[in-house]
Amino acid sequence: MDAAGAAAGFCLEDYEGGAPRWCPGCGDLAVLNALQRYVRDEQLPPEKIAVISGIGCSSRLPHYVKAYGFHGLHGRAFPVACGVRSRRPDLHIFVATGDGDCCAIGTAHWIHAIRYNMNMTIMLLDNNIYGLTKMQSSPTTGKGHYSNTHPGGAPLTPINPLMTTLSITNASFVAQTVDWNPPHLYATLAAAHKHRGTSFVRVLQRCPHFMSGYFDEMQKDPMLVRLLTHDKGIAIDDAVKKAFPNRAEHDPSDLAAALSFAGDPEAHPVGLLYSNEQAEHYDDFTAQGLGTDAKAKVAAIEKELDRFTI
Amino acid sequence: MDAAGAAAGFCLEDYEGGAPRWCPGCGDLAVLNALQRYVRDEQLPPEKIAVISGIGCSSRLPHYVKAYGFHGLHGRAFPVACGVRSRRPDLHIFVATGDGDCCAIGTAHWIHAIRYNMNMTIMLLDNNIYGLTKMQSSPTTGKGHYSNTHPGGAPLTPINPLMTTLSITNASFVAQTVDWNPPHLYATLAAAHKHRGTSFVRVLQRCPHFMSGYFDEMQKDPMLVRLLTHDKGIAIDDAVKKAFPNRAEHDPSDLAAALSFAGDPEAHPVGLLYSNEQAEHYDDFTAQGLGTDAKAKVAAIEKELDRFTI
Amino acid sequence: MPAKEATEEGISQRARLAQVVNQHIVEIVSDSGEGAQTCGQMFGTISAKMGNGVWTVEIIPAEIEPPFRSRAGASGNRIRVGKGVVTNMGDQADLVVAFNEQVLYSRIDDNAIAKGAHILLESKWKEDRLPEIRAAYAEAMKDFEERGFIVHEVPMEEECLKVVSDPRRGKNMWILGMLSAIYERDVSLIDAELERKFKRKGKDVIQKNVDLVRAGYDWAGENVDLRFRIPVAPSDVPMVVMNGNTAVGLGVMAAGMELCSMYPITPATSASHYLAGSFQKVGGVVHQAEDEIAAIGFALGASYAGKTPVTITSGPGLALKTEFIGLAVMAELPLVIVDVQRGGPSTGLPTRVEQGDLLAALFASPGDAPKIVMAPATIEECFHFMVTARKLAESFRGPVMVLTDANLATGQQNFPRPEVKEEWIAPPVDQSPWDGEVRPYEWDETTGISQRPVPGQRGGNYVLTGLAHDEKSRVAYESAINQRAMEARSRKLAALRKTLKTPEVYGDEEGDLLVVGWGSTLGAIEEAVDRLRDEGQRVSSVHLRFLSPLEPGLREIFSKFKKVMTVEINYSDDPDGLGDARRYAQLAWMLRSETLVDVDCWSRVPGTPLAPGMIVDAVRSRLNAPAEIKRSQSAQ
Amino acid sequence: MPAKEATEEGISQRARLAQVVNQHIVEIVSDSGEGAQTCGQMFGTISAKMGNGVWTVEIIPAEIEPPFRSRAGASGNRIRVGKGVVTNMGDQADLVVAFNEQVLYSRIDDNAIAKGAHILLESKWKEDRLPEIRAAYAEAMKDFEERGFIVHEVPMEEECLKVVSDPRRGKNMWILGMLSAIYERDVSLIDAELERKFKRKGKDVIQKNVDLVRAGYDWAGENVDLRFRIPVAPSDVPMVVMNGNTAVGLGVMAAGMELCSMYPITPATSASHYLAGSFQKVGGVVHQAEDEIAAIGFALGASYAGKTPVTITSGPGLALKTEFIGLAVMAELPLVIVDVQRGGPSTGLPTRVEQGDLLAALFASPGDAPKIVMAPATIEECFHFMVTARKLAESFRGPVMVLTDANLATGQQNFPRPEVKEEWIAPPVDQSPWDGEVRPYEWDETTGISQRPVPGQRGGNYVLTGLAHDEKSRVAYESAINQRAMEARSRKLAALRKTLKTPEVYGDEEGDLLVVGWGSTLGAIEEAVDRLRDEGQRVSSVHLRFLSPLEPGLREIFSKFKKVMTVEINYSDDPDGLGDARRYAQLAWMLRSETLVDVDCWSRVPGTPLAPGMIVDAVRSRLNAPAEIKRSQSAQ
Ligand SMILES: Cc1ncc(C[n+]2csc(CCOP(=O)(O)OP(=O)(O)O)c2C)c(N)n1
Ligand SMILES: Cc1ncc(C[n+]2csc(CCOP(=O)(O)OP(=O)(O)O)c2C)c(N)n1
Ligand code: SF4
Ligand code: SF4
Ligand SMILES: [Mg+2]
Ligand SMILES: [Mg+2]
Repeated sequence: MDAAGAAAGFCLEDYEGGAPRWCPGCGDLAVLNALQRYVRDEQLPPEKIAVISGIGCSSRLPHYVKAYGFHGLHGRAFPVACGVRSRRPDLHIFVATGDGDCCAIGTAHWIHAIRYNMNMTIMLLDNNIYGLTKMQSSPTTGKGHYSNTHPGGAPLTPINPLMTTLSITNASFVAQTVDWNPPHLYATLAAAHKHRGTSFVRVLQRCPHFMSGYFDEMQKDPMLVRLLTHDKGIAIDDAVKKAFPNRAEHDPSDLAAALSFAGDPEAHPVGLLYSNEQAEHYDDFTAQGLGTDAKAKVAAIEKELDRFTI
Repeated sequence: MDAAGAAAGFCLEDYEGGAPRWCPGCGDLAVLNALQRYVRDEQLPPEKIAVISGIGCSSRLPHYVKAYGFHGLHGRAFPVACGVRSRRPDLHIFVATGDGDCCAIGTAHWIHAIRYNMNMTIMLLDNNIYGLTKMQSSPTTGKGHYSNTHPGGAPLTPINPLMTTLSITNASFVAQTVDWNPPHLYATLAAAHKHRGTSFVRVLQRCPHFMSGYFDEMQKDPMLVRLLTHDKGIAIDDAVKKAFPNRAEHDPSDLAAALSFAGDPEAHPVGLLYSNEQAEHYDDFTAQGLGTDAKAKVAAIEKELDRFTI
Repeated sequence: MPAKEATEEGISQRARLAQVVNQHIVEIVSDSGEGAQTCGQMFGTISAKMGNGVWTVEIIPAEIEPPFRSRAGASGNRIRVGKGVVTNMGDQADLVVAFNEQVLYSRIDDNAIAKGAHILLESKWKEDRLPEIRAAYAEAMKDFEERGFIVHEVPMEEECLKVVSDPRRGKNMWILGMLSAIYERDVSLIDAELERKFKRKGKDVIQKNVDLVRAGYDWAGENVDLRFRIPVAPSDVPMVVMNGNTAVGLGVMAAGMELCSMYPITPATSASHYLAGSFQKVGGVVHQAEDEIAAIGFALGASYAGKTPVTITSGPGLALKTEFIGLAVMAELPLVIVDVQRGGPSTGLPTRVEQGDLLAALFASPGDAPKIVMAPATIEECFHFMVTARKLAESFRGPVMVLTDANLATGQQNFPRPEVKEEWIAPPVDQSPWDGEVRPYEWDETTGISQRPVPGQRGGNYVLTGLAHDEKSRVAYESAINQRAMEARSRKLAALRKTLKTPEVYGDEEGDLLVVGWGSTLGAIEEAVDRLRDEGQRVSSVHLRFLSPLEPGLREIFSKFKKVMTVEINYSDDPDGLGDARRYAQLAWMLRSETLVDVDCWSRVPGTPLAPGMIVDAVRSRLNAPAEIKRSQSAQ
Repeated sequence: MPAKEATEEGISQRARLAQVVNQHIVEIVSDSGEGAQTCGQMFGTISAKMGNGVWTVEIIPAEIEPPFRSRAGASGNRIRVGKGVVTNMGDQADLVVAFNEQVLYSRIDDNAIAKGAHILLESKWKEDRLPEIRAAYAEAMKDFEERGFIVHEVPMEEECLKVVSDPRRGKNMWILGMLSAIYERDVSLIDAELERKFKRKGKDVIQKNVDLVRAGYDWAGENVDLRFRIPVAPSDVPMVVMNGNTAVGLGVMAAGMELCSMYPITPATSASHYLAGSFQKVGGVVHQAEDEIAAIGFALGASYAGKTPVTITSGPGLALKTEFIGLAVMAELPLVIVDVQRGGPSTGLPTRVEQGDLLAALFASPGDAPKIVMAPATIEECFHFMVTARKLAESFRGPVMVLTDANLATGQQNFPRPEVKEEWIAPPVDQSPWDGEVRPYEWDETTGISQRPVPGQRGGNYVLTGLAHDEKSRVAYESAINQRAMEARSRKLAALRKTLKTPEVYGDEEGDLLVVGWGSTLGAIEEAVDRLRDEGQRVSSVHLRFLSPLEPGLREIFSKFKKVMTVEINYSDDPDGLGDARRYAQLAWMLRSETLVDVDCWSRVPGTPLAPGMIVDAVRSRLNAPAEIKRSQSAQ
């Protein structure tokens, strides 16, 4: 694929920003790579890409993509992305967020961004911890797990971002993948980008620095992960199939089944849980009147002024 | 019941604060009345009651209850209530919030309060509109409905607060009732208060001032409402039964069924959707060490200081 | 039509009695929902049409539907009508129409009614079926007399019933008619207004209202002896009349902005309501966000993408936007923020006026976050400042705060119709290739200004960040880079200040006392100055529109006066007894630092606009105060 | 043991060479994760134990795991060791241990190393298998020489390999041993420290570390000719050593607070980490909220319920708490807010020091929101101010802001062990019946103070609200009530101010120049004043702990100096060329307004603490500056 991409115009380097400054082995790197390869394969013009993030290790991602980027405030990537989208239907918007960024401080915006269903791809890099601030519990940290804010162990069972996302009216694309399976990661991002609306992709992401070995069990015991397959789902090849022997056929238009896979305590679902092309797009509302020229505007304002003229 | 209550000590008047200043016919009044009757019937000492709210018409409720009250900031009733609870297991906490207060600006706290599952009763007075600020759309306003911010009609299908609440790990009590059926309202508040943990009660609440006739159809066409019945559910008498001819038996420990009732586009569920006594209580964590006396504290601090003494 | 003839005759007869006044203040108060507000607004509009200056103030109850016949429930309008331009709400009312005696008490409590004022009071309560109401009415009548009001009992309901069956829905129009007779208003103008207002509701509704107006007019023609004539001077340029929130909304459109991203909050929301209804016609959209943080975040997203937006809010909402405002300064994102100030702190007095957010506007964001802060002083300026604000936000690349307040927001005034210019409209987003040589923060050495690439511009890509960064927007931790970047952002204010003019002094350029004001108090302050000068006092005033940077030359101006004091609608300790512990009003505090002049202040937080008379009294008492003991001091 | 004997002999020989110095600055820098920080901290601790004053500063890389051998990656510690009390990080380092030459460059870039400093450099790179590394090393060696450093090549890894198999996990202890020889530290103290530190990890780990320390000590004994002797003066009172965040955490406990409600943010979080580990032992709990708004809301809930809590944050978090802080002022809820200031604006420099939040602390909340703001100047004060803050929050019934900064937060210093008193501990929540006669906001006429009922107190029930309210906490819209309530809240600051003492001048009470500072700069400023006075300059300083209300008597103090200037770690325009457009440093700006003295300022935002030498230079240049043209001016 690399060769093909290069021949067509933009090559991988055209999407490479500053040298990534993540720890060795950090799962964020896999996501960055998949994203760069995908946009190269799709030959998206770099100037038409906006990568938007909050604050966190994961939110450093825009700095490493050679494109327009917005590395904003902790928890606030979604409103910014929605605002960019509101008057710019021409841009490709990718959002990088962390489990603290999205599921703690960003909760309100997460819920509402899903509801708005504006065209963008959300990548939740969920390492189950606060990385950048050095190992505090996040809402997805496992119960009893040691952290700097909970040296006695996190007191609560983690929230389930998939279930909560699925529960939001207008959710239109909900998928899960893992950083340690690049082909599935790539295929998931591809499907997400091609979907019109807000695609929510949760990536289980390893943080070797603070959560060393945390996902080992999942990587070792294939029964802990369940690959969801369907011809309306994420495209998978044999290698992916082989990596996930525990598989289930799941029609992504079935919300009830999606909720039950998402909530299954036995196995983490990987694949497309839900997709709905019919969901409403708030960008249809916000893009109204785009391109009205100055003359037309002045004329309309004059009419408005007439209403107040005495 | 009134007579019995009065004989026992506290009478209704002992719970009556300032004269309610809601519009005539406002559904908030029914909730206030049910609450006052319930605490009177239970003979809860007024000084042991804390009624906490955000900002909105509905959030004026604490002013009308003669008890301790906290009429705080828009969207922020939940953290305040959790904070009160954190070190005061002895208080009875009731939270009054509106659909804007809870489901818009308060979204993050709503999600996390449900997760904390601290002992309190939440009353979401959902009139599907911003009342106090004069008729702007809320996240629960019906699609296409006229409002001052959406004179062309609200652009999106409303969110479903029941489904979203149900989707949160650790949700422990989720019910819905309507302001126009006082016995069911009362019974629901009673069950909610008796449940240990966070009880989330959504009250469909009429706002005659800005949403005149909005719930008429539901009131008229009995098929639009479905009463959930179960002996682990909300206690109902014959009058309630009669008012809701469309009924379904629903075991509140069945989350999947709860989700499907909550999401059913045909009929609004009324009754107890979900209850789980096993959910973890974050107040068990926050109340640690309560009552440690000054001597013990000083001794422990001295030990801490030893660690830094050179 | 005999009725009409009778009317005209009655009028012409009584017209001879008309007392000529330069201005009059009329209030109409009712229970909430009885329509006093509409009545008052229309009275203001037709007065403006006839060529009077007007200023209207809403009288808003605290609750949506307060109990009827209650002091807390007073709802209505105050209309000040004058010979020339009217710049403020004035002092006490000269004439009040009250739907019941209790709502009148609310105005009496607020000290809003002049001794000797004419009170036109609904008389039906006299014969109410409830004895307590009859008693309350009778008692009030006695009390009103003792207070020196001239009460005219008016059988409003009775008269309306002759025209319509439900008098609660028509009394206001009947009163409008009555007032038109008393003030010699041209009723045909009312017809036109009604035509326009009820166009959608159909002919019958229009006719019913016309009839009510006529009935009130006729009744007054025959039964009321009062006549006031306020000389008119029809304008030779087209005039508009509107409130400040509408002016802001229109200004947003005239600036060519295309997005208003907001969350509802009183008293700002009505600006968004206006925009929500009209913005689409000019290709714009209102986004109601899930909260204020999301509102400004969304706005900044649009700004980053090339469309400078506006976000409109009030105190509590501003507090929530604090963090994002810091980002807008740091990352240099153009944005217009309108803060319609209300009573604070915290939830405070949501519907009432205050000028309490000045220091928060300047300093709320942690770290050094220099930004432009402006305050329109009139409703007309509410419009024009939006056009300026968008331009400044873009040329100086950052947030511009525009501070209005509840007084401007809900007050109505007439002013010359703006001539909208095509060059006011923001140009389309530049999508031409970017000159790769130009760095995204290539700060000009002296002005700190740099050019901004916009997504879509090939070769312009950069990663915006709120972290400390260099000219390439690369995260940087080096001391020198941080110092340089902070300096660049600060320089922009100095650069703007260079372009600002020294403000003009109203009155003589030297004297005993200079009043300094900002924002909505302009009219009241200048009227107070006029009155004081008429008394022979050597008083002048100066009014600031730019608060950050401050307009230049203030020290010079101040040096020509024995005493300088600000007049503001915010809290300050009165001087007595507190010595150095005294806390100053917000502008006063800034000006002391800026000029090192011992600027005094008089400020109040009544929740109402300041009346010129209050200012006159305050200035007079400071003029008479013994020389200050505390003197300004320079280092030795 | 022959090894030990050899060591002692070596030492006694070389001890004769020891150079006696009053203070020395040592830096240890490595790639992140190599343990230079632990090494430095232990070196500081044992120095303190021996009776030296110490001040340690963390050298923190920007990333969690930056690339190795990179300038951005320098991680480590600076330890200033002195004869008496050491109050600040000092100027340039005298001796540096570097794990590679690249991290050293990071310190050179920061201008942190003195010309003539001794550099003890890991020599293994000389023979690295990668030619580019060998080249870089060789080049650096040449360069270091040119820069005037005295480089000692040390085969650290090689020597460690003699003791352990993985030298990356032991080099730091070996270096600690080496430094102990050079500075004549008592190695048995290290043993004790290791014992304590690795208690949980077991004997083997302890022994391995002991061996490494001994090996380094011995090696230096035989191979390094440097010996520095810093006279010790063991304290006769028990001493503690800790950083400011730990001191805050301990102070929270000593104040008897039971709840820390927080959201993680650098550089504040480590205070919560400390508390999370220790709070349960004193019956307290740390709540990690979903965001900063929830954190302060939760805290205020607990406060309302009778338990005054603390919330700890930094700039961006403070911005989010703005609205709730306004409520705490309005509803008079006791709360301690610690803001550990970092570089701003916006996300800024998260790990670095700044004093940029002063004006935000005072003015961020819209409306008039008077609150108490204090700033500890030492790590010891970080502890004690928490006790004071809780008391003030309760007696003055409102939020108390405590401003520390990244310098205090992560710096370590030794100070007398506090004697914790039972009366510091907050009493249990009062649950006795409430005297129904006392209103919940019965504001004292002169102090504005009122008594607060707490849920559970029979008869005390009231409904707290952020709306304007009367003494009964009833929502009120009347002008007079609003004015009165605002006055009451304002009076509390005046009342507190009356109890404050005039700050003491450091140095003579009159002179040519007075430096005014606040917060963490105390030590550096006073050291600079000492040096300037030693030069014969007539310079003094004064340091403020209370910023709101300001301590009294400043005008008096300032009047005795020809020039007054603040020294702050925040942004201000330098005076040159800007004229009146110059923007002042935050305290300077406040003091100008407060005193009307033409207070000048010198401030910088290097992201590092200010070194005394920088201050000396700045003051010197201001002393030499031509007389200011702009003079303070009084109104005529
Ligand atoms: C308003 C605000 N609060 C807190 C912080 C500090 N902070 C930065 S990143 C972060 C959490 C990071 O966790 P996560 O979102 O899971 O990202 P990760 O580093 O794990 O990728 C926090 C609390 C901040 N920068 N701004
Ligand atoms: C921070 C902040 N933003 C906005 C407001 C204005 N505000 C007050 S109540 C309200 C919405 C009320 O709607 P809801 O919560 O549904 O309550 P209701 O009045 O319908 O009962 C808003 C937007 C505010 N007080 N504070
Ligand atoms: S701390 Fe964890 S998440 Fe952050 S860069 Fe390192 S490995 Fe990745
Ligand atoms: S506006 Fe609606 S919700 Fe508010 S008090 Fe009136 S009826 Fe009730
Ligand atoms: Mg994370
Ligand atoms: Mg509502």
